[in-house]
Amino acid sequence: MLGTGLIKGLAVTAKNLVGSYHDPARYTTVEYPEVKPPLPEAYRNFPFLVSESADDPMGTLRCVACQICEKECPPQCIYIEKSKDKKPDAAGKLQIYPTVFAIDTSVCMSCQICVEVCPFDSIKMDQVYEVATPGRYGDLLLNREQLAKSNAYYHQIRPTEAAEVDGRLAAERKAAEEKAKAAAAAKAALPPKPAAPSPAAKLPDESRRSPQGEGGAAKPPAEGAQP
Amino acid sequence: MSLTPEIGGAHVRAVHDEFHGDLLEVSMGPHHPSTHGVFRMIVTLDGETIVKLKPVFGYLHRNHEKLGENTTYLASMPYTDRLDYLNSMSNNWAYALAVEKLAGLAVPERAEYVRVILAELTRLLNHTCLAGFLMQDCGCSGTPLMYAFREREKILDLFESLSGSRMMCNYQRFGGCRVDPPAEWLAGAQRLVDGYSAFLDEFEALLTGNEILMARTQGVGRLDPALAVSAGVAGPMLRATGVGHDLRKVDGYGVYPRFEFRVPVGAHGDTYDRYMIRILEMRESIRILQQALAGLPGGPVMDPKAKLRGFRPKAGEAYGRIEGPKGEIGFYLISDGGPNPYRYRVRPPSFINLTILEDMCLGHTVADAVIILGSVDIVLGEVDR
Amino acid sequence: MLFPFLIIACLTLASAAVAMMLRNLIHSALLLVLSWAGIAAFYLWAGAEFIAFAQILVYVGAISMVVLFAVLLTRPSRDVDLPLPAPTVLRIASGLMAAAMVASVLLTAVLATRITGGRSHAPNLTVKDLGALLAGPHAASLLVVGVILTVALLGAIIIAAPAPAERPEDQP
Amino acid sequence: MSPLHLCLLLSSGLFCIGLAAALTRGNAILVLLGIELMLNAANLNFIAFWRFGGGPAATGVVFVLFSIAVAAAEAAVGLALVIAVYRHRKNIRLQEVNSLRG
Amino acid sequence: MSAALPLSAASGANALLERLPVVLRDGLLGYLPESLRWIVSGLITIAALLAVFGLLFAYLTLAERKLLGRIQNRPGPNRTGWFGLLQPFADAVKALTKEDIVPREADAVLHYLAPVVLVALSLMGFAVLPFGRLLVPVELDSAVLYFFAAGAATELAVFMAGWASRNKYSLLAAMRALAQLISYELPLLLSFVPVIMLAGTLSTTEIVTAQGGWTLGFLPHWHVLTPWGFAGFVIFMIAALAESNRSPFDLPEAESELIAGHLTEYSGFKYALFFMAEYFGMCALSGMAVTLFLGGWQAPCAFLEFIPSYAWFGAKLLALLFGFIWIRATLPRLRMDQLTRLAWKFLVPLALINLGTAAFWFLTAGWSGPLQLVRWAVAVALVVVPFLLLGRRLTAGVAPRTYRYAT
Repeated sequence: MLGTGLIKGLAVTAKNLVGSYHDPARYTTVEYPEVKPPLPEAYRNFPFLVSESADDPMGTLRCVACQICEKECPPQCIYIEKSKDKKPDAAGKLQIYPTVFAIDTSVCMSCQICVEVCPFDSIKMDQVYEVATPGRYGDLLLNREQLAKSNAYYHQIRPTEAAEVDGRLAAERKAAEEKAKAAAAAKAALPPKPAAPSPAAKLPDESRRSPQGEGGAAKPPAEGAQP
Repeated sequence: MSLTPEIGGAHVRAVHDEFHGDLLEVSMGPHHPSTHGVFRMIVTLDGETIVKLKPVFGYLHRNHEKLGENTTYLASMPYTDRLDYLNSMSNNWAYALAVEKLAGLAVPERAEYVRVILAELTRLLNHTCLAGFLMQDCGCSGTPLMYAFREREKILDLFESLSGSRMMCNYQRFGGCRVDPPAEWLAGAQRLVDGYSAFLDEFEALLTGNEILMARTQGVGRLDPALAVSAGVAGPMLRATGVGHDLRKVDGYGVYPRFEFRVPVGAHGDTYDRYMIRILEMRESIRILQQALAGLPGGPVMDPKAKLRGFRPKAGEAYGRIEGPKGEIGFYLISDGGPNPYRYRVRPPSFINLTILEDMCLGHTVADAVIILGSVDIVLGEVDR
Repeated sequence: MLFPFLIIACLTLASAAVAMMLRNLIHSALLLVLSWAGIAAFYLWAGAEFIAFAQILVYVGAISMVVLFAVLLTRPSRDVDLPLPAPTVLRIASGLMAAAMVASVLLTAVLATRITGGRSHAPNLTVKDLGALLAGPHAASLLVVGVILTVALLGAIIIAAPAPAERPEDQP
Repeated sequence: MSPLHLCLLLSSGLFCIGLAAALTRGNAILVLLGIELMLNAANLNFIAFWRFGGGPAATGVVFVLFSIAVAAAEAAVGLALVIAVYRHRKNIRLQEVNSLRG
Repeated sequence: MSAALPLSAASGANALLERLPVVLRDGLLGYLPESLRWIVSGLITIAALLAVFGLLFAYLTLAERKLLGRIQNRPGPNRTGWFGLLQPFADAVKALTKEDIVPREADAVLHYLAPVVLVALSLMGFAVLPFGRLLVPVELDSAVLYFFAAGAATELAVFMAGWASRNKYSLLAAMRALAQLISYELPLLLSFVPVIMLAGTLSTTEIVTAQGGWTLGFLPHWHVLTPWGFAGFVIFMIAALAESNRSPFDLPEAESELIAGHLTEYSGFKYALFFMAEYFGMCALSGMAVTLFLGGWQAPCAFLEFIPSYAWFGAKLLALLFGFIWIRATLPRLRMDQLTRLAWKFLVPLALINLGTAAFWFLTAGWSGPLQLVRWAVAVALVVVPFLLLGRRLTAGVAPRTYRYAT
């Protein structure tokens, strides 16, 4: 009969009209600036650089400027300059560090490929989303200082993933130490020679301070090429 | 004294035609509420009847294929998200399938199941959105669209909690999936799938039996099966014409042969059939999802042999295709052994489906053209690439 | 009493005159609608309420629509729109002359007539009275008018409808 | 001058405008509109005589009602003719529609 | 000015409330010299109408957005003021301060005149609506005819707007508006002819009085509660939807097809005027429907008569307006040819048959007892059977389908 379909439709809208007042499954609006929906742990937006310590972010960057992420980045928004000198990393091993590490967030598409290809767990995805700035170019080009965030922050935004990463790093470090010990033992068995690993390697991560790190932080970051 | 009525003016150019009287040429788009993006139809009207329709596209061209040839295999993956930005999971799969064929990678069983789950969720998402958009084009003041978006939001939340992004998922990898879906995610997916039939019932109660909708869509934009096949039309549009071609059955890629599902086909090939086929496909998708979620095996989701860095497949060519929500989405790759593909080519379903727009629109009115375009289901990101 | 009449008369005459002189057909039609509305206002002034509203309903509401529709449907194309042939000037002159002659005759007749025994108040004519008149003494005419309207409607549809073979589903 | 005189002047004015338009304008629609105007002028007279004349009957009003109805019919048929002619000749100038040859 | 009807069943307090608007007006007029009273009285009526319906318009826009929002499971405007109650005023400020753009090619005069004419015409209808027992702005002998004469002219303004914009979409919209008016004027007028036959008058007050009284004290004698009245009411409301360009008949401003139709080239305050006219037209037609079919200001039950009559009118008006919004939120739009077909092949024949049904109803008014049942059965059949037959013809070739599955 003509009209049954129309009446059925009207019934559905009436049901929704009433339902929106008492049924949270129907009324799904979140009034955003006042209420912020919880982010899932996997949520990703823009990368950041992990530093071991919040007090000395520049000195404790995990990044060793290997430039893999720069090569793999699909929109080519990462710009890295390697340091000429080396400084000890968290494990105490002397490493190259980035003097310039800049990400153009106006180009970055948060694809997470830099994170996946990084062999050092030094770049991770952030969860910021209120990132408006008044400037179109300069303000969106984040340099090393702006990108560096502490491991504690990483733990805060992604507890499970960060714990897993820390565990893996600790295991790697332990393995390296065992290896070093074994090597040292082997060396001790062989003709004596001064031991290569520095004693700093045994210090806990967070307490690590490096004069070179301080110096590195003082260096002004080079601004990337502007469009 | 000339008595010419000054009708029209500069904006209205009357085209005189000996047989059709005065024709009016209207440029619908690129900024028009119902062209689904920056798409333009140059329509020649006799009264309100379309006598000629010329689609103009390319406003969103982004050099997708050339980009793919100049970046590594992996770096193209996030770009495939942006082809058809509603269906990033399916696009990812099609591309991953092509690369896996090229490099001869195996995919663990669990990853195959996860891929099926995500692809079918994507199909639900796409068809739900399309139904909403189509109803909006019919003039439904936003209500069906809002209901569709309410459900779509739930699927997007699932995608976000799994892949980290709502639409640009970038989830599939060569040889598996990036993240293993945790148990609570699977429970959430199960809840969604269980509740989806109820939503579909309500959506159909709102509209499917609606006399106005049936009058608006039945017999409008009829597509001949022979023309559809010769034009390469695929997906729900092809099935609406009565051709039961579904790559999930034809190719049986992934683990689809293990699931029991049916392929609905239409008989008229008109807009109503295209709408209904999508609704029915959603119901079949729910069946597949139930089976896949129930039968999800354990194990890794990544082929241990697959590597991310320094990925160089051996020289050769491969074409990977899947049944995307909009039709056959395929990627054709030629490798010369380097880190980049030598040739990278997309078979975009909405672009190919769009090519027969004029054939469907001729003889119908402007109002029909809008819903015919809506029923083709295009995403301009994929059409223009 | 006379002041509203003068305003109505000026409005009606002016809009009718301008409407007939304009080149733009749409403007003509719209001004003519104004003139028709002025005539309706005259009816109101004269106390024929029902006729006034009928005038608006039929002329402003219906005939004007049909006229506008006809204007839009008969847009001449630019490329076949040739200038009018020469005899037109002669035609216009003779037409105006004829109109002027009729006008002079009418004016003389009106001005020369002496009117006696007019009433000063509008006769009270309710809709009920009018209905009684239509259904009583004028019932036959009412039927005839009904037939005329029906025939005219059918005729108009048949005349304006395109040949069925051409476009079967064309309906305005 | 009595009000009836004024009404009659108004109606003769309208009638002459309509006549002039019907005679001079070449466009069929305008000619039709001129004729409508003349009809209206006549209606105006009926009402004027009903209102200011001496007669007791309301025949004038009834006649105007019929006249309006007939005018509507006339407009419908006339404009239908115009459209038919236009469809045939792509033109509605009366000078050129002077033959029945089509 | 006002109908001097006896307040028969009204108690003292009721009479005071009932008379309050009139008492206020007369009190104000008492301070004025005799010569000015008639004009000030008119001005007060106009001001009151404008104030009431202006506010109603403002909050109707808000209510529409809120209801649409709730139907679509979202809150609707809720930022400006408490629950968004200041939203209409914010919108007004926005409309007033926006740039008024007139296209270079447009016919400037008509482009300007169209919204003004439209608002003026759409306001005219309110003059004859009986808002309450004592609240009738203008008593006219042929009020209903006046109302529809004023309403018929509005589409002319829509045409002016569409044509003057010199925009192709606007022009198409103008053509659609004309076709729509021509199609729906007829069923609209035919649908209430039985009401006029019954009341024997074109006066709105008398039509309302004709629907007074109750059977058993709670069954009102509204026309909508008779078979022919119900059919007439439905036809009237469908035609009213089309006349006020509301969904599902909003073809002239079909957003997904013609951008905004005749409004495409309007901005700022002129756009707001169109909006205003649409709502005024909606209110006026709903008010007329209340008057013709829903018993006007009559209370539904005898014991509810203590509530002032204008409150009942307002309540019925709001209920109908809610219906307009509800329908808008639900239904898709018709196509032009379907719209005309619906009018000519469905509504007009139905309205004509309804005339016969009404005639049968009047002729059998004397039947009682079991004959009363026969009377109802025949009248209902006379309404339902043509509806079913014509409906089947209208929806011929359109039906839900079943689908097969490929293996």
